[in-house]
Amino acid sequence: MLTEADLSAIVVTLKLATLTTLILLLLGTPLAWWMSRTRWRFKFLLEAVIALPLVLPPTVLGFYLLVALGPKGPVGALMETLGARPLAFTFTGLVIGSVIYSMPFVVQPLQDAFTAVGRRPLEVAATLRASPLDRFFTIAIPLALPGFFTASVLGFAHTIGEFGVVLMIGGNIPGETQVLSIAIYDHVEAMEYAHAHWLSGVLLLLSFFMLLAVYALNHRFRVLRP
Amino acid sequence: MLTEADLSAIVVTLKLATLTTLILLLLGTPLAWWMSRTRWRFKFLLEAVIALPLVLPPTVLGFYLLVALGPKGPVGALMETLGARPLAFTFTGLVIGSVIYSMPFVVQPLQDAFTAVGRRPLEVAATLRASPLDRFFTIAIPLALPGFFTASVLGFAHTIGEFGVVLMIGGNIPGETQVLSIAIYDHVEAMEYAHAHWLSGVLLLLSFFMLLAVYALNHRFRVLRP
Amino acid sequence: ASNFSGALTTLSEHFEENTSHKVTLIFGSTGKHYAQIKNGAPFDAFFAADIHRPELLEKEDLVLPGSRFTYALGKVVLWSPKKGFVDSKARVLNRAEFRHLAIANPNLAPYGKAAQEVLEARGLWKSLRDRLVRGENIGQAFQFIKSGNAELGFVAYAQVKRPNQRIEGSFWDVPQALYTPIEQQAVLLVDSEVARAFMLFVRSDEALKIIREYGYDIP
Amino acid sequence: MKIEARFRINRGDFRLDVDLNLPGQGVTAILGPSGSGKTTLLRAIAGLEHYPGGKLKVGGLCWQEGKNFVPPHQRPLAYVFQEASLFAHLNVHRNLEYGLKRVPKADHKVSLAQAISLLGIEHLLERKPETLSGGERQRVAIARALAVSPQLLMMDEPLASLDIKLKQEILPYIEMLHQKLDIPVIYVSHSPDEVARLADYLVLLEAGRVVATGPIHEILTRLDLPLASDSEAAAIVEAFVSGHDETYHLTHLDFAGGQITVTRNTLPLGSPARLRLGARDVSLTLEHQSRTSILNIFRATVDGITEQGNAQVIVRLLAGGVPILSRITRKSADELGLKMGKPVFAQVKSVALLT
Amino acid sequence: MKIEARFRINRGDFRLDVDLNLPGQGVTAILGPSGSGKTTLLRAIAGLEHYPGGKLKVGGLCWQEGKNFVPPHQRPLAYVFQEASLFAHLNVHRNLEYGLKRVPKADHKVSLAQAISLLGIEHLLERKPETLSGGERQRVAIARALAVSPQLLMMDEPLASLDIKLKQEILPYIEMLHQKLDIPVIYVSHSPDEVARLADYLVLLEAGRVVATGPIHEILTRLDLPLASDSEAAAIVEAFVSGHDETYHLTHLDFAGGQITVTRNTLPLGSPARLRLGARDVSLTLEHQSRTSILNIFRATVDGITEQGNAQVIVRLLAGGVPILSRITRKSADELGLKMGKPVFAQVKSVALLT
Ligand SMILES: Nc1ncnc2c1ncn2[C@@H]1O[C@H](COP(=O)(O)OP(=O)(O)OP(=O)(O)O)[C@@H](O)[C@H]1O
Ligand SMILES: Nc1ncnc2c1ncn2[C@@H]1O[C@H](COP(=O)(O)OP(=O)(O)OP(=O)(O)O)[C@@H](O)[C@H]1O
Ligand SMILES: [Mg+2]
Ligand SMILES: [Mg+2]
Repeated sequence: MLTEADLSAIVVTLKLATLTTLILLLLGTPLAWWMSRTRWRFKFLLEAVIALPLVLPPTVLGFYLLVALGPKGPVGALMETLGARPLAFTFTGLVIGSVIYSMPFVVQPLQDAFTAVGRRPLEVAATLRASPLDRFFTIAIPLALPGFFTASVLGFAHTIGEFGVVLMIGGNIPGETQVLSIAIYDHVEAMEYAHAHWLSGVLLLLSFFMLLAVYALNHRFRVLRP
Repeated sequence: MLTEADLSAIVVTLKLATLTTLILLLLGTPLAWWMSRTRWRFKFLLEAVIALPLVLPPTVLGFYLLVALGPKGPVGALMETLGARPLAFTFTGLVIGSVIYSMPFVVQPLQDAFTAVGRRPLEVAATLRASPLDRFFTIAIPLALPGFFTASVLGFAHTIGEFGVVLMIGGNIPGETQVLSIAIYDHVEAMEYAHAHWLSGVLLLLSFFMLLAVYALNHRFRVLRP
Repeated sequence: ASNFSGALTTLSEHFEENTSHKVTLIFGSTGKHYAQIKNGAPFDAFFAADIHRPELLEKEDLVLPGSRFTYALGKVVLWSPKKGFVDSKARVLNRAEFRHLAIANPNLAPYGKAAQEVLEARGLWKSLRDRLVRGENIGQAFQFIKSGNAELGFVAYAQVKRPNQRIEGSFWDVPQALYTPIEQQAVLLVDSEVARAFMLFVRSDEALKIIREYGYDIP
Repeated sequence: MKIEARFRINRGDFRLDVDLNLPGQGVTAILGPSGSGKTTLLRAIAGLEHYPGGKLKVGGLCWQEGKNFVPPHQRPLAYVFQEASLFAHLNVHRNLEYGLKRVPKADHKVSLAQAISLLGIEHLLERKPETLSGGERQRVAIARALAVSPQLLMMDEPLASLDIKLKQEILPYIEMLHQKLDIPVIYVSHSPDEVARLADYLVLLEAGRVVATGPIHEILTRLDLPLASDSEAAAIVEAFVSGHDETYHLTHLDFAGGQITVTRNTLPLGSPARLRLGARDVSLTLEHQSRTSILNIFRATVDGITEQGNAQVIVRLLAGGVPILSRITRKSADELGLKMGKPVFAQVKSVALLT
Repeated sequence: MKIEARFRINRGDFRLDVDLNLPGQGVTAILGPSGSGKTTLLRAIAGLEHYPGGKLKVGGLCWQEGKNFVPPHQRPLAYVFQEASLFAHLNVHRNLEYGLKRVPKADHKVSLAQAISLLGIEHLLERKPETLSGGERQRVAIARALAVSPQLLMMDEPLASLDIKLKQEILPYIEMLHQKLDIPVIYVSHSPDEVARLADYLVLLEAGRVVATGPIHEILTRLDLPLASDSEAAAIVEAFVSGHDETYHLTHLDFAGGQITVTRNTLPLGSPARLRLGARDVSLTLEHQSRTSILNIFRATVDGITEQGNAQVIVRLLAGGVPILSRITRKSADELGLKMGKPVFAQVKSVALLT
């Protein structure tokens, strides 16, 4: 029922969403942590900048990224001088675009969760010999788990549904940058509605079960507060 | 510098984003509250359903909404029997589409924030004669303010940048359903890059200052935890 | 051009059968592809929905000189899925007994431009303005109508005419005189054997027959 | 007015099973070791948790029975929680007002200003809770609870984090509450000291079961209960003012067994008063001694003796029929030849006036 | 070993200004009313807050001076917080292990099993903190702090929410800690009682300033300090075991002023011991009395008298040069004709052995 192209789109999509989410968590966690602790006066500037990519229509953001990553753009030119492959129309390029686009969905919930942890548990851990890094991993992160969960779900789902940026800087190349969302879009555009419905159904079911699993799991890890 | 069409697109965009955010907060708050309190076994099913619209590419979601709202779709048919105007290509339709699409960005952070409030403050309020509704408004909401803030920023910014759904069910009617994101997109597609840059710049600046104001304000309202 | 996707798919299938070469088709809007090609997209050939973009690329030295040619002429129809709604003179336009008329965005899509010209020619462009709903491309205009949200609209003949099938509903075959011909042009972007072969194939009699079956005129 | 409470509560391994009949006035203390179910009981009474099958009647009104369950905010009570419970988003003043604003003006009996000054928190009104010290937080919580003019005041170890001086200022106020305003108080405490000072009625809890319950003066002097063996064991004696000594600033009080002298107070002649006689403050002699700093000496007969450890005994005495306790060494008991019915002189070093 | 601490801290209106020299062994108690800066001082010592300009040396090591600031996790201390502080995501057992796992095996001196059984929390090990009662939480927090085998133990009112019985079990263990393991303890308390029982050294704090500091037996009996007027005022007396009375299960101890008899203990003959003599337990007579339940009677001379209120006086006595306190009524003082240098007999009703 699923064509080879569909299958490869599914694989690319899952790869992209997983990788993007992981990178977002890796980048977003220290950033959110720092923002939840700092008393830096101009923090709000940074917060606004992080939220900014959100307001651009994805295709337009994609366009600017394309220009930036293209051989004439600043990043592309830099890559060229370094002798690296240009990033546009590559999977790597997609990942970069998705990361930028989904950043606020990950950073904001994490920052809120870290703020809700409060100072006390970390102070207690400090008096129990835990170094800052140690208490970050053994106290702050476990207590902020609900935030990580929200961040991952929003980041992952948003990347799966993401479309404009990916279409623009990915170039819709099957097996490399054609993701499921674009494949469905193509079918709709080509008026192959049956195929589009079918693919949407697959995507929805797949996502639904993944979300189910994640949410069911999540209930185990919620920390109760009195 | 801004054409009349641009201005009207800005107005429609702000109206749409504001209205969508308000509706989302109105709907999302009780929903998130209920989900943060209930011990219903199948809550995770509902949670997954709410997050689901996220994974569909916006244009495809828009397509399905279009079908649903059309005279042959369930919603459209219902509207017809009720003698109401069909919703496609109307501002109201846009709002509905945006609300569905941005729902998880609002519900998830709110639910996390409500969970973090814990039971204790509400119990205390109950012994101080506050009815459930009273303590919801005077205790739960103020203590969950950071979550409201995150929810509003994500919901608002996401609606501003939103594009696929709006394009699909809006029909790009100037003054009614043409939003800024579509206007910029059109300029890019039409290779009117200068105009696109200019509009993007306006959108970014506008959003940046709004975000700045909101973030700066937010610092006043954060509740400190020991 | 996404409107040509059905025809192009069939073409490439025939080509692959004949030559055992593999063709990868990437559909998208002409504007997007133009931007991508300018920024280094790894495409071999470009089938646009208009003349404008291929010409621009030629000016910018991004195409193989002399490879530009018109592969199909688009035809515009005014279509409604309702039987008898559109008659052969399209009087429905003047009676204006509809809420929404779907067209493609005239700024972006040649079919939209053509629709505008038709309406202008009939002196209705101003009066119908409030009822126009505009799709990003001709595909969306078609979806507006197909889903019943717009009662009728200007679409590509290729969209309503499927090979070996009758057209559903009612339509007005817009006289060519009312709009500038929609020339769809293609260019080669790299000098490759296979790409050349494909371009040659597209111009073969076998291909032209297919293109015609999909509802296009041929140059 | 009376409080009837019957609860069967299971939480994990712990099981609370109580059937209580508490007086509807005065201070009822709930005393029990850590984990014995004191907080659980209080929460059930406040309605913070709904345990089906429970029954609760307060002053004729039914708060819980069968399907009937009055939600906590409709129960006219106040609750001082065991742990910090200020609203983090409100400053002290708005914390204090929170309950006050929700009570009809007609029901206001306790003045907020008075509560504030009593608890010494005037200078904290504009502060946010996170800047307060532990004791300051608790004081604000007490004032906030008082401000709702409750018809039943419940306090879960409210004074644990306060210093003695503050305690001594707050305790009389709590007593006053139930005396002047007739507000019954349910008071959880670990401290037999505090309890003896404050309570009229006592519930002894252990591992979820009621070990003893009754008026405080009965419970305190029962040799079969752990209270009499406590290092802070004491007897409560009801007396009345029989005279004041202006020179030495003393007040004499008479009870059935004799006279007791305490620091001068302002009670009018003839008014009733409660006295606390600590077991370790009562020594026994066979003869009436003079030339001693001990002012309070009266006759008593031995009514019971129980050993406390190997070295000490608790002697229950009757002085004019009133039970009092004395803790002395077994050696002294032997030397004095104490036995049931033997007449002795009780010397009381210090007496606390409770009223 | 010594602890030198100098801090100047401003927080809003509050100002803490201390310059302390604390002994590096034994228990140092910090006593002061609510809001006097006790917690602030402890947090500064633990390094939980970095107040620039402060100076802190512990046992020769510099923890803070100028730019030098050792972060809290590198200070070999343990801290029992004033308020609940268990990790909500870990069960009791993993809470207890948390610090333990982070201390090198070689430094383990306190056995976790022992701490667990002492605090009576064996049955709670698998539980999550939110299911514990207030006292249970605090006990787990104490055990967790002990388990890191600290070189300095800081406790912020750790026993406030515990009942007397538990307190009496835990206190000796804390004493043992500093005696056997030579772990100095800094102990914040409101309770002069607890302090007298536990502390060797005392810091009296008031509104952010040190009112008095010194060895406990000196501070407690100074008539110019508020402690001597406290209702729990007491003197600490150093004595040594001079004999055991097997029949009555008693132990006799000699000090410079005479003999004191307490409940039998297991101390060998000749070993030193500390005794607590509560001011209200000491009565005065002019003649040596017999046929009394009071065993401890010895000669003393009046060394000072100060009034407490209108009715009572605090008499400072010297018994063989050792200062002790007696609280009696002004009337008795007059009747006995007490004045500086007058010889009297001190009768001590009950004595607590602290060692
Ligand atoms: N941010 C602040 N602004 C103003 N005052 C503050 C701030 N933080 C603390 N204080 C004050 O500092 C004083 C000392 O607080 P600290 O917690 O050290 O008291 P404490 O002696 O531990 O009292 P308690 O016995 O009640 O716990 C308190 O009066 C408190 O109100
Ligand atoms: N969810 C639970 N699972 C198992 N045991 C529980 C649970 N919740 C409470 N308990 C137990 O119930 C008992 C009673 O708790 P409660 O809080 O009423 O004690 P308490 O008398 O107030 O003690 P404290 O003086 O320490 O505050 C405790 O032993 C506690 O461990
Ligand atoms: Mg409790
Ligand atoms: Mg404190």
